[in-house]
Amino acid sequence: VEPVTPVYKTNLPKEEIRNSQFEKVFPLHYKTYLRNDESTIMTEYGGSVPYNKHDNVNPLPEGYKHAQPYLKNLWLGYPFSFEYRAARGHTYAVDDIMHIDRINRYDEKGGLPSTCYNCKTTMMPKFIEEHGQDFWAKDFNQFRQALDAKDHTIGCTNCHNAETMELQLYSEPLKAFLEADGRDWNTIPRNEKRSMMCGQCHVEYYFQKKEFGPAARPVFPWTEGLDPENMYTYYKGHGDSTIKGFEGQFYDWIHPVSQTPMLKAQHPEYEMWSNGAHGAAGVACADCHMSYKRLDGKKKISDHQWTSPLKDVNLNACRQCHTDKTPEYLRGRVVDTQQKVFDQLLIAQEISVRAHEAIRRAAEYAGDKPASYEDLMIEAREWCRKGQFFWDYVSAENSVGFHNPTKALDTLAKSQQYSQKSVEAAIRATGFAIAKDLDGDIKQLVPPILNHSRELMMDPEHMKSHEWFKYLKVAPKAPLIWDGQTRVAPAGAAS
Amino acid sequence: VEPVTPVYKTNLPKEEIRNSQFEKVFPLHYKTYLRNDESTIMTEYGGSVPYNKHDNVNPLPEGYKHAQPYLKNLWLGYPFSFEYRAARGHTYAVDDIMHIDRINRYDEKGGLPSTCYNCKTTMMPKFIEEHGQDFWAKDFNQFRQALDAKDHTIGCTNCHNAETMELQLYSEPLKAFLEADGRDWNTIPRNEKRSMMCGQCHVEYYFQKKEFGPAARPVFPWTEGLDPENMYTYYKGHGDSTIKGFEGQFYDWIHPVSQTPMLKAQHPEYEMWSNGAHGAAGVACADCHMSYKRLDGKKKISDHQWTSPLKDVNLNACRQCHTDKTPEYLRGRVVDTQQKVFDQLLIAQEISVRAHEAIRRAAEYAGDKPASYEDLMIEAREWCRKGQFFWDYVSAENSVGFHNPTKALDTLAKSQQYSQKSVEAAIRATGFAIAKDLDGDIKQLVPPILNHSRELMMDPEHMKSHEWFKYLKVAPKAPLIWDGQTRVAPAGAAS
Amino acid sequence: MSLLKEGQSGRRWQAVILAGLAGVALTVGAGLAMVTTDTAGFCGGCHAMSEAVLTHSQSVHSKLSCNDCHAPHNIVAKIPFKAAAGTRDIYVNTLGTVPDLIHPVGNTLEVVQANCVRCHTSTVMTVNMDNKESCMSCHRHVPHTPRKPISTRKAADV
Ligand code: HEC
Ligand code: HEC
Ligand code: HEC
Ligand code: HEC
Ligand code: HEC
Ligand code: HEC
Ligand code: HEC
Ligand code: HEC
Ligand code: HEC
Ligand code: HEC
Ligand code: HEC
Ligand code: HEC
Ligand code: HEC
Ligand code: HEC
Ligand SMILES: [Ca+2]
Ligand SMILES: [Ca+2]
Repeated sequence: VEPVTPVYKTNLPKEEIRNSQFEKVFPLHYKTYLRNDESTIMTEYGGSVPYNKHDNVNPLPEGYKHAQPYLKNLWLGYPFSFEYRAARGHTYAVDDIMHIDRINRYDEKGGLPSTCYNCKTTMMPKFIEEHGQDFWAKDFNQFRQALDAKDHTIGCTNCHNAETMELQLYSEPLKAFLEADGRDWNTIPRNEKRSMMCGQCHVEYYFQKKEFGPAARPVFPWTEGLDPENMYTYYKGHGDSTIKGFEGQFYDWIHPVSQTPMLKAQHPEYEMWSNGAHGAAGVACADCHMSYKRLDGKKKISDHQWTSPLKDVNLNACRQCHTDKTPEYLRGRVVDTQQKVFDQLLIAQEISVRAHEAIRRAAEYAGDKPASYEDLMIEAREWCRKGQFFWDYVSAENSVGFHNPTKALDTLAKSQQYSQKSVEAAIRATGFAIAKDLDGDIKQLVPPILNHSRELMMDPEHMKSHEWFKYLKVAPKAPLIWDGQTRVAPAGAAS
Repeated sequence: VEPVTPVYKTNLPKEEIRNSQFEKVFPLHYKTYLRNDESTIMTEYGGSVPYNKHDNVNPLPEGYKHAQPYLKNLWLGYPFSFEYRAARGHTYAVDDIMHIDRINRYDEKGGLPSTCYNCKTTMMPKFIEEHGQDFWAKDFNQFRQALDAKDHTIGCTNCHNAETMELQLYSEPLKAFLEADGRDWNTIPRNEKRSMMCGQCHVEYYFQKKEFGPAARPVFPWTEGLDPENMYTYYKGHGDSTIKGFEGQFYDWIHPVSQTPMLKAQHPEYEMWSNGAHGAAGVACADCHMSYKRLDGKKKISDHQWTSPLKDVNLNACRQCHTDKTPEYLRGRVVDTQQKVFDQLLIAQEISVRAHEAIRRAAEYAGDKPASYEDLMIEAREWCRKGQFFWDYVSAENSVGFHNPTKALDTLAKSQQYSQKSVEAAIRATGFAIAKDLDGDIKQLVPPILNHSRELMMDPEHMKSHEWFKYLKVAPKAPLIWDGQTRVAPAGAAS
Repeated sequence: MSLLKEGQSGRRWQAVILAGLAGVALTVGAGLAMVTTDTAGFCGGCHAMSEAVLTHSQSVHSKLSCNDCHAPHNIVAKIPFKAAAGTRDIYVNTLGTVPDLIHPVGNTLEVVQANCVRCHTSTVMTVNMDNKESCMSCHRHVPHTPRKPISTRKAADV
């Protein structure tokens, strides 16, 4: 016999999606839920301050010592190069997406599809009900004012049935995956559900191309498996590329410097965890991130503050299982692993930058070229794409390797090898002519881009501040239209 | 009730070192001890068949699918290039060292010091008693007939006091280290002793240079710490090198192809384990490799067959602690880790070969050289030395990473980076002239040396079979003098 | 960490005084009570003990009563031990704050360890039993299977 989660009768309507409505029914749970507002405590590698993840120069809250300086270089030409911050609590999800510079707030069109809403709000069932599968491809800005930043941010109904509080899927892409996989929610063991709730969002995804179904629908690239190699294989199909050597492949954007069709990995926590020491042993996300608390001193409830378990000095979450270990010991094990992973991450990142630079120089090389030049350039771009995706699988994952130390380190070693092969193929493509120019410290060769944003993109002076910016067009001046959910410029202000 | 620790009175004399004498006193233990003779069972990456560790071509018992083909290249000029096999049981230790081609059996002088005996026999106290600290530097062959292959192979008194069976150190280098570290054997907790018994031999060591104490005495390079970086720092001192750029550093031999002063790592099991998930948690070597058995159906005894715990289909050793897991699950976890580690090992190995080749070509380069040529060549050799040592730390360790998955993978990533830097420095030293020649598949550039031995070294034809052999001298023809412990040629037969 | 511990033991001391009478009544009342108060049924009557009861019921030792392990076997030592432990458990449960994580405290591990040895003497007397901190260093599953996924041993309280 296994313990069973209690079921409730909330007396709330089935369609209820406002978080506030659950406070009266579950005051204790709600109290822990509100603790997601905490956004100042840091741990060595994690924590809740939303600093800029590329800024290793400025102190908190703007930057942090363990930041990766080349993010803006690696994502150039893609919205992620404008702004990417460390995650904080679920209660900020709507607020943060409304302010993020990845979505264009200087234009009527945000430039990103409404797909983004899928993982930020309880509104999804309503959106889908109203717009059906056309919803995804609609412009993000169209719905800015459709939701309430607090009442509709990630909350109860993202995981629970409003009437009974049973665990329930709301996420369209996870539902679709399970269905295709022939799995029925009702027969999935409770222990797996305790992780799948998070697997609704903390996963790699992409926007579906219209050739394969509703345009811009979020899809999890999982049919080949959850490891980076599997996803890379998956992305060899499922696309509409007509680029020579990459026909039919999926890509998120073309890197303007190296003209490489790139992939962006996003928060593959579920995938990373799945075959690590804990995931394989059946230790669920909720075991560590929602461990039981007794708020009234008596009854256990699942802690609904989803944050780093290391914020707790006692590491109680861990010591439910590791009863024989001290908090200091356990913290030491985590940080030791993270340090190894982060150091390798920095190295992988640099080789990836070198790959783009090598391809750029090879593409611009005017001297004699070998007969195989075209093939070598395709090869260089393919390794560059692969090396960066493998780096990103670990970089975008939020545990800095702890969820799966061996997979993280193995993936980074591979990333380094692939990116190095890219550099070598590019050099080969010029008959070794550029070998010399490419040699040397990457920081000299390609300095990190420390500042970049949609606004700076409109500034011709800024656009002269880095060699790589010449592959971007200066954007036409435009006023800010959206400050979060508030329209600050009249309709039609943008050209 | 306090648990009562058994104490024994064996009625054997304190000086007893013959294994056979313990059979009557401990028949059950002796029975398990004799099982060390088992030498045919393999696991996926480990097991007890003493195949040639470079031979991935021939089937067992000569070779094995998971062998590293470049070992003879990487150790060229050093006895390890003649013969290096997978380890088997302790009962073979004397027999195997008597037959190994690392020691010259074609000359009165074995060419290696008697230091080797330190980890093969119970005879050491006697040897030291008779010869004092002069023992180490004496030639190995001088003692070939001094010991009995079975009665004096690794046995009871390597770990036990013959009168009381208390755990006891015999190993000179470990005693010396503990003393320098200010630790007293009697105050060391038993749990630590359960690993230190193995730490007497399953460790990295080197032959001391006479400037630092008795010549050829075995020393563990541990004063800076047990990680590869620490040992590398240690070896920057403690040597007598006069090579420019390496003054005062320790080296085991000079690689003839790249003229690099090299380090050889040997079986750092203790060091690898020490800060892994198990070692850090206090799980001792004996817990996994000597787990209790109940031979007479009731009482537990420590199993004295030291071998792979994976040979047991039930993985009982593991399941004393991981009771909730199936043998299949646990085996899967081990092999998954080992596969990742072994794949990275193969890659690190290849880059290391490329480094030697790059330095060779740079050294022979006749064209224009940059002003910094000499410095760059030193740099190339330093990275080559470091890259190969880091590779060897994992390669020579016998668990294929399982004893410490994160350290193993991290060390291999570093090895790859260092060796790559070596290649780059060598290329730089030629003003990039050799970049082109060095490009391409390493197997074409430098084929693996599949056959090599002291006997083949005497064969001028063989010595023409690989490009790299030209850096070795053909050895003068000489007859075999020693077949194990039997002299097969009269004294003076060798020139 | 240490601060917290102090706070807790402070409360416990209070507990012995405050709830002393109740405890004594419960634990040394009669011979019958002596047996009843050893059983899983009695211990499990308390909510805070439900996880331990559940995992115990799944273990090889399910036929044992809790106090076969958790109280000294020697009756002279057992009575005061039970009085103190029982009093504390009851006090904390009714008047105090049940901690998020219940850890063995005081001499619990020693008491349990002695009981292991008591039953299993013949199995263990041939090896060195001071080679680990306790039997549980190896027999980590005995009897509360702490490394099993939490959903197989815990749920929120209704
Ligand atoms: C064995 C415990 C454990 C499990 C199981 C686990 N995590 Fe974590 N998680 C951690 C630790 C420890 C960290 C690192 C926190 C830090 O560095 O401060 C972490 C970090 C994170 C972070 C980043 C938090 C931050 O502070 O930046 C996220 C997001 C996350 N985990 C989500 C998940 C998801 C989703 C799952 C399941 C698919 C999961 N975790 C499973 C222990 C766990
Ligand atoms: C499949 C689920 C999913 C989709 C689709 C998704 N996100 Fe997220 N998003 C997450 C998760 C999980 C996090 C927290 C982990 C992290 O930050 O890596 C997050 C974090 C964020 C953050 C805060 C940290 C940061 O990245 O700066 C912003 C802003 C954000 N997302 C914007 C977007 C936008 C814009 C889109 C659409 C292009 C989008 N999200 C699509 C799941 C998703
Ligand atoms: C991100 C997913 C998620 C969100 C959002 C969420 N929960 Fe939960 N909730 C869970 C999980 C997982 C469990 C554990 C279920 C189990 O173990 O069977 C749980 C359990 C519960 C329980 C059962 C008792 C307990 O404590 O385990 C209640 C009641 C509950 N949640 C209320 C709420 C309320 C109220 C909100 C909104 C304020 C909310 N939940 C938001 C994931 C979520
Ligand atoms: C509906 C989508 C969604 C679901 C479901 C979800 N998350 Fe999140 N999670 C997010 C987003 C988005 C953020 C980032 C919010 C931000 O930074 O504005 C986030 C942030 C986090 C953080 C970082 C908080 C911090 O303090 O730094 C953790 C940890 C986390 N989630 C864990 C979980 C766990 C565990 C589950 C399942 C029990 C889960 N999440 C379920 C979308 C989701
Ligand atoms: C529900 C049980 C459970 C929880 C909660 C849990 N662990 Fe574990 N932990 C395990 C299991 C199971 C293993 C695998 C080895 C084993 O079977 O003991 C493991 C292994 C480990 C290891 C060794 C493997 C590695 O990756 O290095 C570390 C370190 C570790 N856990 C730390 C933590 C920390 C830190 C936390 C809290 C953030 C935590 N654990 C939470 C059950 C758990
Ligand atoms: C947690 C269990 C565990 C501990 C502790 C442990 N080992 Fe191992 N050891 C293993 C496993 C598993 C293997 C891999 C065997 C295989 O691949 O077949 C192994 C392999 C080995 C091998 C190679 C055996 C072979 O078949 O090739 C040696 C030698 C060894 N260990 C010695 C040691 C020493 C010395 C220590 C302590 C310093 C130690 N081990 C600690 C489990 C352990
Ligand atoms: C500090 C202890 C130590 C010293 C000194 C030592 N060995 Fe070993 N030797 C070991 C251990 C431990 C193994 C088993 C693990 C392995 O094979 O890696 C081993 C294995 C061997 C083997 C069997 C496998 C193989 O390597 O082919 C031979 C032969 C051998 N040693 C010869 C020698 C010789 C010759 C010397 C002197 C140059 C020597 N040993 C010095 C500890 C030592
Ligand atoms: C390589 C080291 C080593 C060698 C060789 C060795 N032992 Fe042991 N022996 C140990 C260790 C470690 C223990 C466990 C001691 C403990 O836990 O306190 C042990 C324990 C014992 C015990 C105590 C009871 C038990 O089973 O734990 C006896 C008796 C014993 N060994 C006999 C022998 C005999 C007889 C031989 C020779 C045939 C021998 N040993 C060779 C390492 C060794
Ligand atoms: C006196 C030195 C010495 C000591 C002490 C020692 N070993 Fe060894 N061990 C060796 C040598 C040498 C070999 C290789 C013998 C051969 O291949 O001929 C070896 C081989 C092994 C093997 C490989 C056996 C196989 O089946 O492949 C294992 C496993 C092992 N030892 C474990 C241990 C453990 C565990 C301990 C401590 C309890 C220990 N050893 C103590 C020297 C030692
Ligand atoms: C160093 C590890 C270790 C320690 C400490 C240890 N044991 Fe064991 N124990 C084992 C192993 C391994 C076995 C399995 C022996 C077998 O079945 O061949 C075992 C077997 C047993 C068994 C028999 C199990 C069966 O299958 O029937 C009992 C009972 C037992 N131990 C009790 C104890 C007690 C009581 C203590 C503390 C005094 C203790 N053990 C300490 C490792 C340990
Ligand atoms: C004496 C106890 C003990 C023995 C014996 C033991 N383990 Fe462990 N194992 C642990 C501990 C302690 C951890 C660290 C995590 C934790 O605290 O649970 C661990 C962690 C692990 C992990 C997760 C960490 C990793 O490296 O991936 C695996 C897998 C594992 N053990 C497998 C094995 C196998 C296989 C064996 C037998 C060859 C074995 N263990 C023997 C106690 C033990
Ligand atoms: C076979 C011996 C044994 C029996 C029977 C037993 N326990 Fe335990 N108990 C232990 C051991 C051993 C520990 C310490 C576990 C540890 O170190 O993690 C413990 C710990 C505990 C703890 C502290 C919390 C924890 O999980 O560590 C509680 C509460 C507990 N037991 C209650 C009970 C109850 C109630 C019963 C009867 C239903 C019971 N025990 C039966 C051996 C036993
Ligand atoms: C009235 C409710 C109640 C009953 C009945 C009860 N317990 Fe407890 N027990 C608790 C509470 C509450 C705690 C937590 C105390 C703390 O940690 O401050 C606890 C803690 C424990 C602990 C961990 C602390 C320690 O002493 O090591 C053990 C073991 C334990 N109980 C065993 C038992 C056993 C055995 C019985 C039956 C004889 C029992 N309990 C009956 C409520 C109870
Ligand atoms: C009152 C007597 C008693 C006490 C106290 C006791 N045991 Fe047992 N134990 C038994 C009996 C009877 C069995 C056989 C159960 C069966 O096979 O049904 C057993 C079985 C075992 C086994 C083998 C079964 C398995 O799979 O693990 C181990 C190991 C063990 N006990 C360890 C311990 C440890 C450790 C303790 C202390 C924490 C302990 N025992 C306390 C009576 C006891
Ligand atoms: Ca993606
Ligand atoms: Ca060495």
